[in-house]
Amino acid sequence: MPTHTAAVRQKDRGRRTWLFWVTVWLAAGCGSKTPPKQLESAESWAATTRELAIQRRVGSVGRAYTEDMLEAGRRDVREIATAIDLSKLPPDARAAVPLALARLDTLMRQTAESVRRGDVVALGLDAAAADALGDTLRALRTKAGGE
Amino acid sequence: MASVRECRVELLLGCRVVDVDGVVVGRLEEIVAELDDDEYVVREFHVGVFAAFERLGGGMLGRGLLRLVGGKRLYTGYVVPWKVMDLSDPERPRVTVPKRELRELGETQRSAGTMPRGQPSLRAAGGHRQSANENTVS
Amino acid sequence: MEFRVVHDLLDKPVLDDERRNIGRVDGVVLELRRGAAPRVAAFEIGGRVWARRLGPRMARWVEWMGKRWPAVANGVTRIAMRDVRHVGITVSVKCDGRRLPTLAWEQWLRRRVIGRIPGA
Amino acid sequence: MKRLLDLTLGIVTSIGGFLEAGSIITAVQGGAQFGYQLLWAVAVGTLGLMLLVEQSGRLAAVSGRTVGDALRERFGINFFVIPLVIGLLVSFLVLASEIGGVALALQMATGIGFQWWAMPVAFAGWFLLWKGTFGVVEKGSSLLGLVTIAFIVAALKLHPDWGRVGAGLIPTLPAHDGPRYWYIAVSILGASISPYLYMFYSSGAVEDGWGVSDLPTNRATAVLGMSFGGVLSAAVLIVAALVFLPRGIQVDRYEQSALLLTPVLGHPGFVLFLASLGIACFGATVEITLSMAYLLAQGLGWDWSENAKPRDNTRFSLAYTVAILLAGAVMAAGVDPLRLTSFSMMLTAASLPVTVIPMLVLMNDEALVGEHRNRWFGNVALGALSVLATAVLLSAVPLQIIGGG
Repeated sequence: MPTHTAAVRQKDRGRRTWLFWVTVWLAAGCGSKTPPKQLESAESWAATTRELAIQRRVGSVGRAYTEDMLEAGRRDVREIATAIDLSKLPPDARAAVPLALARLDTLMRQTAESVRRGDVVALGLDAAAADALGDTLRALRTKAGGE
Repeated sequence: MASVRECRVELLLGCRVVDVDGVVVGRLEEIVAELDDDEYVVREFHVGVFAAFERLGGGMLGRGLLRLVGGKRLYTGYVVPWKVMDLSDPERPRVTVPKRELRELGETQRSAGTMPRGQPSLRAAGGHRQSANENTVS
Repeated sequence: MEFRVVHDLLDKPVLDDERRNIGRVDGVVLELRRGAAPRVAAFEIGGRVWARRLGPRMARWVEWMGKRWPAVANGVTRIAMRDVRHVGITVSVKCDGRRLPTLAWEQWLRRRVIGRIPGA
Repeated sequence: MKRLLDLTLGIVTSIGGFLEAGSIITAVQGGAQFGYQLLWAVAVGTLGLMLLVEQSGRLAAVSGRTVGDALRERFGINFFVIPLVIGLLVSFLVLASEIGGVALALQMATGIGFQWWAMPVAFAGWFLLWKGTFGVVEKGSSLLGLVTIAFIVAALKLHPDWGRVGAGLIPTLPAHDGPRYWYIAVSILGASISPYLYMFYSSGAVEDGWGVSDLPTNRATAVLGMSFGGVLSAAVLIVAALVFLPRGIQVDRYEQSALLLTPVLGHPGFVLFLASLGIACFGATVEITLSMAYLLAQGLGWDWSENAKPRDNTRFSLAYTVAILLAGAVMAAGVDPLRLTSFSMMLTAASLPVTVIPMLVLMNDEALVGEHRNRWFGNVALGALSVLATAVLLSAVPLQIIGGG
């Protein structure tokens, strides 16, 4: 290619635009989410907890896996609890949302303990509790404006 | 042969070629040589978008598309005989005659020769493209 | 025989006497002669040659690499057109690739790195 | 007889090689959130891949040139650096996510964190490349990959409503979460049409010394192999639609997907999922690593062959060694595998135009493919794919912003 200065300058500009888009793209990965989305994710964790309890109860999934999964889930739930923007929620859900998230965190810890103890009865109860909590979270999400 | 100077094809490629009046002819895309007495001697230079397409072996489809998209403007290429190509400044190749005196590269000549199509095994044939009848001054 | 420098030569793989891949035609040298048609004199292989095609910045970078690691960023191999045996989908040349600078770093790597890993 | 055996082996290879980290996770996400609605994306991706595999195989069989060779030879290095750099970058990220997939399967099986597995996995892949031949790598990892048929078994056991499955093959607009829908659709396309696959395939055709007489085998492998592969992907999506969607489980963590088969198959389902994930990703790890080394070696004119001893192709061997170990190091640093996988699938989708559009030129070049060049059907299909690829590229950035994460 010819090496005229104009061409080089144009190439430089091209590179800068390109870098800009890559940065935007990378930054987008850490973009913020809306409260209904966050509640949906919490709801999915409640459902996962329920499923893990049921499957662990009959020995379908490994113990280490179940514990790891619950641990990872708790981390996600706590992250949601700190990141959620309460001011974007309707007034009657503002108190209920942090409470439900805290209960989910506790339930997941409890389930992990049941797994560690190998307590089949407790796991059944945990599954039922997770089911109920999932319903609560769904109701809250509807209130917050999710479909 | 008083002086011998070198010029690099890969850097020449894609350079804008102007004619004697400074009118842009196009970008340099291909150099045609001929084996003459054990030496590869340059005969002509092909300039312009069409020449680029020819180099890429664009085929019927490419030629059709090019005509469709760019019309006459894109569908041009010029043959510059070595005698009128001035490469004294390799970054700014110059043609020593006006653009209108250059022969156009294109379909008219293409159809003049019949092209052997589709050799059964190109690998066996050594793969040399048999296109000697395309746009050549022989 | 007609021969199109860009279509038939530039960027084609180069094979030596024993069909060893010795690189690609990274550049072609024309010899301009006063009063006679230019002649395709030789072609060149080497990182420095193709780097120059990608622009001055790339060329400087490869130059710098060459100064730092002479064994890795090798010199330029120039092969005269009279040593070319045949030009087709590949370019075969009359020479022993192992003696060319382009393969120097392949050999350097063999001695210094790859050859030392068990199982090579 | 031998031909029939080769053909069967070729098809089995492509079935086994089809599923990998990206196609599993994107299909699971799609099914979990949108039911059967995204099946069309799997179908389009499979057809696109079939087209590209057939054409790159034909190019290799007729001209003896791989896609990488032809790109450099026809377009020159100034163009070639674009697919080279983009291809290496994208492949590297995909490679890291495949290593992540194997490492996660091992984590779920043992409870030891995936970061600890990344380097051993990379090393195992490297060892296979160092010692093995092309046949071992291709056929070995793919035969084992047949374990992924478990997904088809699970899908059949769930008795899906075939009418609704069929309806999913027709693209429709989503009722909710538009950006997310398109984001997953594009990711599925990226996961199915992986450039590394057809680069690898054409290099394999050259390694095996294919000629014009292998063209029927090539066509059959492309059509049958890729459609079976597509059916596997579709099975994953269907199972996710029947298991995860009604339970309200979304896949925010890679590990959640391991619950996919247990409700249907019980404990064996868990084991089969881990085995499928591990084996499929390991096969992909080895193939991507090779395809990166192939691309580099072909473009710069180094000697390349997986069948030769490493000391005879030192630069080639060095290239794959560096690639796989570096990618292992990325995972060992603890990058989130799900994020990386989604991101690299999106990037793959966005990178499609740089390899798809040039194929239009290559497959019409008489000097390369002679009488075997594309007919109108191949050109129209490839043209449509190029338009689709360009649309995907243009939508990738906005989609990553509003639909990603």
